Amino acid sequence: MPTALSVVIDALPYLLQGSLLTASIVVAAMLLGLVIGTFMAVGLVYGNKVVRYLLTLYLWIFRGVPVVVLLFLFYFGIFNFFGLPFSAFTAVTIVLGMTTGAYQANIFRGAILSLPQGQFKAASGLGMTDSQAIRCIILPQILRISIPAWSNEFSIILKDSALAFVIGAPEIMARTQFVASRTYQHLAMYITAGVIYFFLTWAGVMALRKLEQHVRIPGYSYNGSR
Amino acid sequence: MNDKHSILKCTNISKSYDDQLILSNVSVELTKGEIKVLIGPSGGGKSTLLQCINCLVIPDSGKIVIEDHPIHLTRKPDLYRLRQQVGMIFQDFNLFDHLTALENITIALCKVKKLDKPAARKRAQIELEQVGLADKATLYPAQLSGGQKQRVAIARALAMDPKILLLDEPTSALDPTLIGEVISVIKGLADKGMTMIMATHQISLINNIADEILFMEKGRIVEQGAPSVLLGKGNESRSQGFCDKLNDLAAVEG
Amino acid sequence: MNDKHSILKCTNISKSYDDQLILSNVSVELTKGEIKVLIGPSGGGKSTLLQCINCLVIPDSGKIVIEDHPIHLTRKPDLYRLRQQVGMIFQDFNLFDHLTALENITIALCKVKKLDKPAARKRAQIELEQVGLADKATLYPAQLSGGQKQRVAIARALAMDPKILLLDEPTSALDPTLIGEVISVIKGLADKGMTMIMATHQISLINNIADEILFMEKGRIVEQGAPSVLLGKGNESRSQGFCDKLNDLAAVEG
Amino acid sequence: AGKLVNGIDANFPPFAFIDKTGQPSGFDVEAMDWVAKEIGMEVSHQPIEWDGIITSLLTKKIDIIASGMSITEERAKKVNFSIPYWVIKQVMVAKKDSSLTIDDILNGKKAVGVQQGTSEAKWIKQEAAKKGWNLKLHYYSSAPLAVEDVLNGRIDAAAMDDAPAKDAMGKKAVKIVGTFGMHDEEFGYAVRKEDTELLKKVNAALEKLMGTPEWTALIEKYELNK
Amino acid sequence: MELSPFYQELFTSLNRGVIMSVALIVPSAVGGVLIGILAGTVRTFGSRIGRAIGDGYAAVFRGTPLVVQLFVIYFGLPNLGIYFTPYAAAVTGFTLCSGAYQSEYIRGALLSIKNGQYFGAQALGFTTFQTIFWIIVPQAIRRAIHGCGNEIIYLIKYSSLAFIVTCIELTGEGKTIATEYFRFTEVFTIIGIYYLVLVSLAMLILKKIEEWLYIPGFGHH
Ligand SMILES: Nc1ncnc2c1ncn2[C@@H]1O[C@H](COP(=O)(O)OP(=O)(O)OP(=O)(O)O)[C@@H](O)[C@H]1O
Ligand SMILES: Nc1ncnc2c1ncn2[C@@H]1O[C@H](COP(=O)(O)OP(=O)(O)OP(=O)(O)O)[C@@H](O)[C@H]1O
Ligand SMILES: [Mg+2]
Ligand SMILES: [Mg+2]
Repeated sequence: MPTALSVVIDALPYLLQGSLLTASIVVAAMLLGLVIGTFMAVGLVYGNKVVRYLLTLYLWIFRGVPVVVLLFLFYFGIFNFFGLPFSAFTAVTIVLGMTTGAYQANIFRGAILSLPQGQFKAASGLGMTDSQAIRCIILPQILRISIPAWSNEFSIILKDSALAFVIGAPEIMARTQFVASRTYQHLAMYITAGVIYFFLTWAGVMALRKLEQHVRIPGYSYNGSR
Repeated sequence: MNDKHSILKCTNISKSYDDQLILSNVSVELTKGEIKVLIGPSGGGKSTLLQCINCLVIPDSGKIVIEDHPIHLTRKPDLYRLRQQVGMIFQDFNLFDHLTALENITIALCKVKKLDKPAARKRAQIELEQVGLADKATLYPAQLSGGQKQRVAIARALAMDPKILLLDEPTSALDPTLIGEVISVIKGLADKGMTMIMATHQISLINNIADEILFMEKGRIVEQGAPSVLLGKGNESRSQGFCDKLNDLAAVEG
Repeated sequence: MNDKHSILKCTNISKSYDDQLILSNVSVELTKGEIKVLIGPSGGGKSTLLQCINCLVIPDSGKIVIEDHPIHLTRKPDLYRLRQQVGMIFQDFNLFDHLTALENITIALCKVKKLDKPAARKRAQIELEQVGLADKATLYPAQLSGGQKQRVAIARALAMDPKILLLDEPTSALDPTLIGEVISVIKGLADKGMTMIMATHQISLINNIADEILFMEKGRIVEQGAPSVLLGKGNESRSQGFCDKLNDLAAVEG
Repeated sequence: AGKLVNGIDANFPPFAFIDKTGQPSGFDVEAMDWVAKEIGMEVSHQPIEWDGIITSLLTKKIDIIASGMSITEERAKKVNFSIPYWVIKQVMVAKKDSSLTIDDILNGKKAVGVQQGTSEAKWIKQEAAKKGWNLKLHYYSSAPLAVEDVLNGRIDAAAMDDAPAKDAMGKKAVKIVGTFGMHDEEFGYAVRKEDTELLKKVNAALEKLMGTPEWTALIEKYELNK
Repeated sequence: MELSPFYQELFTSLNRGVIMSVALIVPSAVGGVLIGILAGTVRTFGSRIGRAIGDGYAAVFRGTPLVVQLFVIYFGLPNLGIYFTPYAAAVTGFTLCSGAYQSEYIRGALLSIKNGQYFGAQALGFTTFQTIFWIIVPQAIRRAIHGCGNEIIYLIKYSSLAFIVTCIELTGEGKTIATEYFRFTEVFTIIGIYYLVLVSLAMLILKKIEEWLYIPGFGHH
């Protein structure tokens, strides 16, 4: 009977391959979410009634429905219906991106609302158009403020990416189960997966810390970075 | 140039928020080089009026004509053009917190006036020198004192070559020890003939530079006249109580 | 009671932050009913000194004696006792934002003085009346004007029956139109014989109630004396430039 | 030559699992390789979450399921099955040193683990109600986890297919107590209803394979008859 | 209206599952908030050791997937002689994980309280503990309420992971039916609607709590 340790050591390269898949899903989904979230936040704050109503509906659905369900609906339902030939990887990335986009929109909206109104007024007062004011004055400030909340979102999506296997993209968690089912070393394998996730989270959070310090401006004491 | 010809003419400006009338049929006219001061109790509508003049708040009705060009209140490009010609200074400065003093000035020059970077920097440097802050160009707003922030805000507005300057209580967020520097910059502008309309209760500004005082209460201009008249001893009008208080405060300060 | 006997005695207070000496060997003594005013340029250490007196900032060295009881700077209970006897008013009020005006006063009475609820409410009501805010008892800080907030802060400090009141620029965060009400409350306290030490540049306070002015610069008291002497025309000392500026400002205000 | 994608449940050793090198492996995988070769097609094996496996087949993400799937009426409404290739018995598994008999387990107020959603889970529940067995059912997300809890002592026995039970015996201190009266089940390959051509070829190849010595060798290799 | 046997069975199971879900979510949400407040406060104001412990707790429970945490609690701890029932294991795991996230929101909120509030209380003679407990925390909770609400909504959706520890709730019941009939798409769509209702309900309750805690000057813009 192989020992727990030898099983873990044997499985490590296989799991680490999976973490590459996990990492690329997370990075792609977070970036997609960033784009969606930014546009949505601007729409939610500055848009007209119809835009705000539609975006709120989007927020409600994507925050209210579990990601597994969304994944099923999009991968087997909507993408299929429109004949979109997305691979499992693309599909997961899009669904996770759209989900985190909703959460990020909420984060950014909060940040925009927390900016003093004067910032927008001052920009308008100088003759900037609304879109110039948003691009040059509002977004650079709120993206900075949002980094800590964004890092929370990152660690959540990192773990949500395990759902990729539901549609056949075997990332860390799925691989962990495969090895455990074959070797019956469940506990050791799950702990190993936990450690890998822990380091992935840690690496991401540290990178964001660095970014946060890099773009820091005197006079802000952003939460969570004393 | 005909100095008596009005540079800005606002007629019958009205504005309400949630059924509450904040401004009712207010008219203001400015000729080149003229300086008007708005005074009156808190909530009287001074800030709202100033923001209506450059359409940061769009009036519900009324007409705005700048240098004989009427402004369409519903046409965005018209508003952008208006705001380029009317500079504004806020009570709490509203510098862009993520940009240095210099960048605060260049960003509008680049984006709005479409200057190229070097030209914008040159112009910004000149304006900073004018307000005595050439050496603070690379500091962020959080690293400046209140008086310095307000002076950057003034430099930023002036860099756009405005025809008119609106000032909304430019000194009231400042420590008593910092007010002096801002007052002297404003006085300098007055000396150079800048057309201005400002809300302030700073007696020294009112006494020394105002051509006319407008007393606002409950959304109307209830009284207007030269400082000597309104603040004079014999004034028996509606604004009397308020003006007495202003005079008292000045006396206490002395 | 012997009025000449000192009620508070701080000796050789020093404090540095990150190797930077902010206060160096500052000594202050107060007798009952005495009022001292701290003036001086920004960053001179006025706020730090006031906060050292009630140990909000623990001095690196020095001695504090209140009513002949020396305070052990390292013993928490001693500090809590000291702070109960020394009230403090801050520039930006520091009212508890989640409590109403009344609760702001009762919470300290209940938690620190261990009064029961009804007794605390009664006392708080009395203090609010004293500062003319009996009708605002149920409002939250966000619903009060600056002047009203500062008056609640004063009432809150007074409810603790302090022996001494420390005031750190109590009017400088207020709009010019709101300063008056706070000044008159402070003057009222002076008339009643409250012992106070305050940092302020409000000329009317300095001229009318100060027994002595302490001029602070770079962490030291470089000059002290009666207002008439320090602010008088013939003053040729180190503080001259600053006092002239204060006088100028007052003149400008007139 | 056409290409076939075979969807497998890689948590089902010895029929389908991921081997040490990270490659799909198992009795069904090797058999399918032989069948594909026989009908002149290339086959790849795609591990996929069991929950989504039939939907994946129907939406053409995969073309065939050769992965220990029992032929049931419900499934047959959606897909077509090949000829049965294996008969599976349902057994009870208990600790190696346990002295429990099948009767003890069914009528001795024992705790019994099953994988949720399986046919044995449904059958035991129905029969227990009919015959008045007083056992208590615990539902697990996979059979190996039920075995894990047999060892932990939370449950007294686990009901499962005999093949994975034998697999577990080789790796953990458990034994098979015996069958408990449930009807046998048959495994078959599943294909889409419209792929009648494919089904014909697969059936022919499968029939041929079952007559060759390779088939017995495979059974030997994966210890299905031990 | 007569439902087909499939739907009859489905809805009976889902209704049973939703009760279990609520039984899991409510104590975990409440426990998570309480632990979050405690851990967040310790992580901000605690002693060096307290902070280290709090930060370690938050790092582990935010850094590892909930599945792994549940697995270790349920299948791992028996190795140490600690046996949790499925329900207890699920609630423990959810509470600890949620508490870690909540502590982060609370910490952020605590840091956003201006230190003037702290000084104001100290100057009146409050002890440090009194200051934190009576002045700082009540304000921070009001600031953090949006974040905490988000976390509770996440918790509702994560509660489906209870199936790992054999605790069968909404998703688990649905999956059982779905595997029996192999009708995943329909079942999951209906489960999605159940969750949407649960989440909307939670949002409603959170809004009520928010209104109940509302004080002029906090939260609302
Ligand atoms: N965005 C808004 N929505 C609703 N009411 C508003 C808004 N802005 C201003 N008001 C109201 O309009 C009135 C006039 O406000 P305004 O700021 O113009 O007064 P003010 O004369 O500048 O007072 P102050 O001296 O305090 O600055 C006030 O009663 C204020 O409450
Ligand atoms: N917590 C701190 N850490 C480091 N330096 C500090 C701290 N608090 C105050 N200082 C420094 O101590 C010096 C004195 O500050 P203080 O606030 O006492 O001056 P002040 O005389 O009250 O000035 P002002 O008139 O601007 O209030 C300043 O240089 C300030 O930067
Ligand atoms: Mg105003
Ligand atoms: Mg100070």
